[in-house]
Amino acid sequence: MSRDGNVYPLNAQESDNEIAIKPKKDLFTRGVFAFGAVFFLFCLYQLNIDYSNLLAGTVDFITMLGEMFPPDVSEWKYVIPAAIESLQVAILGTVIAVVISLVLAFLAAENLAPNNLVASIVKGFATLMRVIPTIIWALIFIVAVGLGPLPGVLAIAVHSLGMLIKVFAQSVEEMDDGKIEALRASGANWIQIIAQGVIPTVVTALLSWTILRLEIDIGESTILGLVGAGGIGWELTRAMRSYDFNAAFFIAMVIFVMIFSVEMLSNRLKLKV
Amino acid sequence: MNPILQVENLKKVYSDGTVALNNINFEVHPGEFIVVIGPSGAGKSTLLRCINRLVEPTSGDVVFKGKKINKIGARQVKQVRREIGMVFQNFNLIDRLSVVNNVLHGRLGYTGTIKGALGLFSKKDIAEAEEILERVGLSKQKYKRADELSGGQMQRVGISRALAQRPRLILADEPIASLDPASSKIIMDHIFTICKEDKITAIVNLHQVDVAMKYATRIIGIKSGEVIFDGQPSHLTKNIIDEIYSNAKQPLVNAQ
Amino acid sequence: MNPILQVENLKKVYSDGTVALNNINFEVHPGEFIVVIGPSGAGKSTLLRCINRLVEPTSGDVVFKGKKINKIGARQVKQVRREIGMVFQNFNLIDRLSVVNNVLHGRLGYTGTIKGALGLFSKKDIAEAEEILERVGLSKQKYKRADELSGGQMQRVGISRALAQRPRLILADEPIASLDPASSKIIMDHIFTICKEDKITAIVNLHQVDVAMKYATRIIGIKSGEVIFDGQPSHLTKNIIDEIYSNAKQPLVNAQ
Amino acid sequence: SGGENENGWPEKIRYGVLPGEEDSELSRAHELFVKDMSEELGIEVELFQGEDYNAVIEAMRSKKLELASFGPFSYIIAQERSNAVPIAVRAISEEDATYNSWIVVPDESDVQSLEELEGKSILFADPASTSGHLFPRGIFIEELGITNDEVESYFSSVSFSGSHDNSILAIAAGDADAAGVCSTCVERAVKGGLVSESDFRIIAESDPIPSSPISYRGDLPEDLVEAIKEFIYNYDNEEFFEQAGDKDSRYIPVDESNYEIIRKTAESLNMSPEELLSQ
Amino acid sequence: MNMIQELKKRKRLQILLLFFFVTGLTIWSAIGTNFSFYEVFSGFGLISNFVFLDLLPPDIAASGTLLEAILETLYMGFVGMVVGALIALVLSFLAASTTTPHPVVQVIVRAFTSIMRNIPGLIWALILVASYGIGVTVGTLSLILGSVGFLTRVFADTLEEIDTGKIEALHATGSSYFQILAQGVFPQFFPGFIAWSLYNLELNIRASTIIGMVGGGGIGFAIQKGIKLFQYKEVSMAIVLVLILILSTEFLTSKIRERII
Ligand SMILES: Nc1ncnc2c1ncn2[C@@H]1O[C@H](COP(=O)(O)OP(=O)(O)OP(=O)(O)O)[C@@H](O)[C@H]1O
Ligand SMILES: Nc1ncnc2c1ncn2[C@@H]1O[C@H](COP(=O)(O)OP(=O)(O)OP(=O)(O)O)[C@@H](O)[C@H]1O
Ligand SMILES: [Mg+2]
Ligand SMILES: [Mg+2]
Repeated sequence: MSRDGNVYPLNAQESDNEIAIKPKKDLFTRGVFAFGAVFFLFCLYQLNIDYSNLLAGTVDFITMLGEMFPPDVSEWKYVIPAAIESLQVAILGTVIAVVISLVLAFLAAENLAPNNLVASIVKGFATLMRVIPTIIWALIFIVAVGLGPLPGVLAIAVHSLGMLIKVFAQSVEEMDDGKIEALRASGANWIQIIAQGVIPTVVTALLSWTILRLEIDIGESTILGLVGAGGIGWELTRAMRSYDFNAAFFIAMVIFVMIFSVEMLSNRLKLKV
Repeated sequence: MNPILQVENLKKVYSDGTVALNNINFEVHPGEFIVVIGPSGAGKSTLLRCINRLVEPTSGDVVFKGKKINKIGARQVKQVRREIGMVFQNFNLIDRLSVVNNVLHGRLGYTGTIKGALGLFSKKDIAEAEEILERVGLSKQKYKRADELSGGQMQRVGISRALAQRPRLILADEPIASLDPASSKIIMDHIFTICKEDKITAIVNLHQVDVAMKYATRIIGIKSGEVIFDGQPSHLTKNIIDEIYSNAKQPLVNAQ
Repeated sequence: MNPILQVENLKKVYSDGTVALNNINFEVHPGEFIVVIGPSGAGKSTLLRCINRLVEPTSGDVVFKGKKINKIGARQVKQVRREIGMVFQNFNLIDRLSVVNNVLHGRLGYTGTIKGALGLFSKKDIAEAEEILERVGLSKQKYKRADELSGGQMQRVGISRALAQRPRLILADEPIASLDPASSKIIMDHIFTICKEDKITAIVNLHQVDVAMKYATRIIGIKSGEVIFDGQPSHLTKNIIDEIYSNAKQPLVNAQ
Repeated sequence: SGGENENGWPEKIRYGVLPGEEDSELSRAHELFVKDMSEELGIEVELFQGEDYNAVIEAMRSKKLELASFGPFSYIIAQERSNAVPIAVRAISEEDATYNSWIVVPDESDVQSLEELEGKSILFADPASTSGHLFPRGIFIEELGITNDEVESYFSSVSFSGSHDNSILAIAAGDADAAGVCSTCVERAVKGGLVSESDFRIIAESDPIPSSPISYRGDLPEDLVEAIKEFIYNYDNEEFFEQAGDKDSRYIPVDESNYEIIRKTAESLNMSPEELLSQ
Repeated sequence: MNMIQELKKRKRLQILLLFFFVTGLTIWSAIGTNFSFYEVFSGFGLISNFVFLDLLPPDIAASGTLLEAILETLYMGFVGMVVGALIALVLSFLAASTTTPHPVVQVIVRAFTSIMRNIPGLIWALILVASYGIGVTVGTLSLILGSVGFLTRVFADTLEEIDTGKIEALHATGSSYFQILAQGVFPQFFPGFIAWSLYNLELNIRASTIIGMVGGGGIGFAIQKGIKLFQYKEVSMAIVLVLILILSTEFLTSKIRERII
């Protein structure tokens, strides 16, 4: 406890004469990268891609995009309501998924789950939801409620649930445990800790995941048209099947605008929150 | 006067085999201001956490107001916890909520689940929280978001949250380790004065021996999970300090 | 002796209209150890940043080694910058790189673009970086990742990086504000001793008046963007300090 | 929704439309059809259009659909799985109520006959396509005298392109040696400018394939079925038929027996509904 | 004091408005899609019939032929990820506000990748088939397009979150633009680069279950063939295989992430 004002002697602390061991170059990282490169080449070999076709195809691809120009808007009377229906399917599906995953995600997060078993079970459930393709979900729900937009909503909700539980739980797990502990120390119970401590802390993350998911769901709902769920997907197929590429381009643009405006909205919200 | 807290043969072995505490015994009487010192890894944090059961003791007893709290159920643990305020090194405030809301978190243990979850605190609680904020000089900041404050102000909110619990005991785990000297002084003064005025017992972990000497009514020195000094500051000789911190980097005093 | 740095009528208005600096004039002579003090928002950081053009001055001149550096092109700015080392409050190390690699960043200004980008530094540079690390007592840590160090150690790396530039001038913006008292002392001692030994001129922003008094050969007091004191530490009276910090919470000295 | 009204009829008729592969395009005309039907029968008719026949078959099976238009092969599956009964096909005349499968090769190919395809690559549309898989495969079995299991080894590769369009595009680009496609689809692709007639040659043609039938669910009340039939057989809204492809076409009655050939072909390929659904 | 409360009130009003807006949207969508709890819950019996009688149990005998398909899916997904990540790496530096050479470049790249991302994979696949013919090329290309779209965005976001203080520190040493990118930006960006790329692999594997039929091959083709021919038990076997593949990539990638980051 030297309280005097003397300048602290340099070099005194820590620089024992021990020599720093130069760590082996990070073998793990290198190994992973080397393996990745080899595996990549192996995959290419297995896929047996016809490279000669690649250039000609790209030319075709660009000409085709060119031919789609200008968009043919004459079918807007059908396209716009169909787009709105797809949008509604996506919104409702996402909302349902968000509500349910807001409960389940807290059971899946390791720092909040009653125990690790519960967390693993909920996470496993979420993975299963994600792995089953939306088309299969749609089929399952068509059996239950018939054709129309409703099975589309349910299929999207269930599929989104799989992703949202996972990412919500991840956001919660990334949270500083000290904050949870502080509320625990004041005698708050599980629900209070979540509502007053966890949600305010992760709300931005939850919001941006939700919006990202909404973007994905708009894309998914356009595909679901094909299974009789209506919406803009059917319009797109119709245009493609009649080789009406200009109309198809218009429809693709409508889809793009829908998703892009959600993305813009999310950028605005991120600034606000 | 009965002791408010008794720690008897307390032992904590973490799941990885680390013996963090070994055979700790002491009694705390109402009104004491105890500072726990010891090198990094000595077990100071573990000791505080065992007292409010954020960490489950391996063996031994913790007796709070005459009740063995290491044998009680989850429900009762919450009741005990709300009588013990805790102050953290990293403040652990909820950033996006207002200052007064953070203080009101101290009332969650006394509020119904739903009301608490929705943040519907009673008028009385709110008035009290504002009073506490006034006491620590933060009236002007009460509607600010917690993350808009400086470190020293955040810690004052942390103290206010603990006070909102109307605690009998305050545990503070290195409350000034993240603060600059100026704020450190303000914080220590606040903790000390409030505990004295409100007759709250305090156990404070500190790294700085000089600060400990200034405030403590009693100092407990821990090393490698064992108490190796327990007495008045005046009895803490340079030799004992050296022993506590030997084989460990000595906490150096400020650059004055 | 010619001044190494002249600041003439320096003014900085930020794009939102904040006048951060207003009519600043001073000269710095080789070997001086200047500490700039002033309340939060006074313009201390802005002043340092104007000197190495991290911030573009609005008007007035900054003359470094006889050359007006506020009138030169991007290429020459880089050449001036590599002669001016800078130390930051938050250390600003690249976490995932090794300590020695961080120090070598100080040599980037002298290294070709490609070599520098790939981190291919010359043997000589590496040897020198290791020497500097030895000087600040970090030889053992040189291959560690920067984020594995304690705050005090990180700042020593920050100083080493600045030294690797073989600077004529070191600018330090509150180098100890994020550190505990013990580390603070070590850091200030290092900066002071090295500047003295290597005859490097230093301008250091500090909040702590007591620390300023201890090290400075000259103190500049800034308030609301204007110099209101410039002289030897012994001339800095309590009245002047009060004036500098009036209408601002006075930084309280440590709790001793 | 599954409720019934006083005379035992369902509250509404739900009609699922799948575009048959021989249909010219996905048409909006069905909205008109549904409107007229609703007026005629005095009962709400709801339209669902899609491309996935699994969805329609499963919906009919769980009694979420009363009427549906299937492709020929999906009809025989629906008959087995969903108790579907055919009513009518849209055509100008009875002879016109069919289409064909073609085996096509690239124009510049040397191949002139089916025999020359031995050891070459062959492309089908998708596994469940009547004219893009079942019938072309049937042609090989019949004409080349090989068994179903020998088809895979007879050619160097047998693959599926996903659609008739993809198949004909692949032939035009010379990516495959031969493909089985539906006649109407190719004609449509030529008309749409996707490929030109000079890109490919036809080297074989299948027996006529009956067109896609409108079917009802077998457990509907008899009087309702009669009313539906009555409406469909007499339906003559020219606007509808023009939009649907040909203003001279009408709905012509069909029954199960018309699809015997599909059933037989499927059986010879081990793809009979019984076999597929028995797993 | 008053102003603060005023601000607080306005903020509260904003949140309330947002809440009503979202609720309104939801109700509007529920009406538009004929949502009914009754139908959903009354359908559970039918669902369980379908799931337990038709889908389950998975047809283990089919796993042999499916194995080849799932490997092909893995190959396509991996190639899509690697090529996509490399392209996105370049594009993201142009698209992030912190590293872009010029704001105009930033806007163009962002718009360009937004088109790639926001047009569903199935549509890409249709256009690609028309240009490249059928085969794995198309499947791989459409995965690459999707990966570029997704990764450019998340990479750019990661780049924008980088601590600018550290960049400033390198500026202060007199470093040049490329030196700063390589020595200051990249090390900070690296963990995000690895983590997102690995996550993209998982996305690609799942995406290829959809694009299979349009000439893409892989497990997607097997799934769609199974559905069309009502071999539902084979489909569920395929899904089990996808599940296994995804779980093992998840496991592997989390190990890699832990070690590298
Ligand atoms: N969750 C845990 N699991 C395993 N070991 C732990 C855990 N928490 C702490 N320890 C170990 O227990 C010992 C005591 O730790 P503790 O945090 O109580 O020390 P401390 O005195 O508070 O140190 P510091 O001054 O660094 O905060 C240390 O060796 C520590 O590594
Ligand atoms: N980029 C900026 N844009 C607008 N105003 C700024 C900017 N940076 C600083 N300022 C303002 O300029 C004034 C001087 O700021 P500066 O950071 O130089 O003060 P300081 O003395 O370093 O304060 P501190 O002790 O808090 O670091 C302050 O009012 C500050 O709000
Ligand atoms: Mg501790
Ligand atoms: Mg500053």
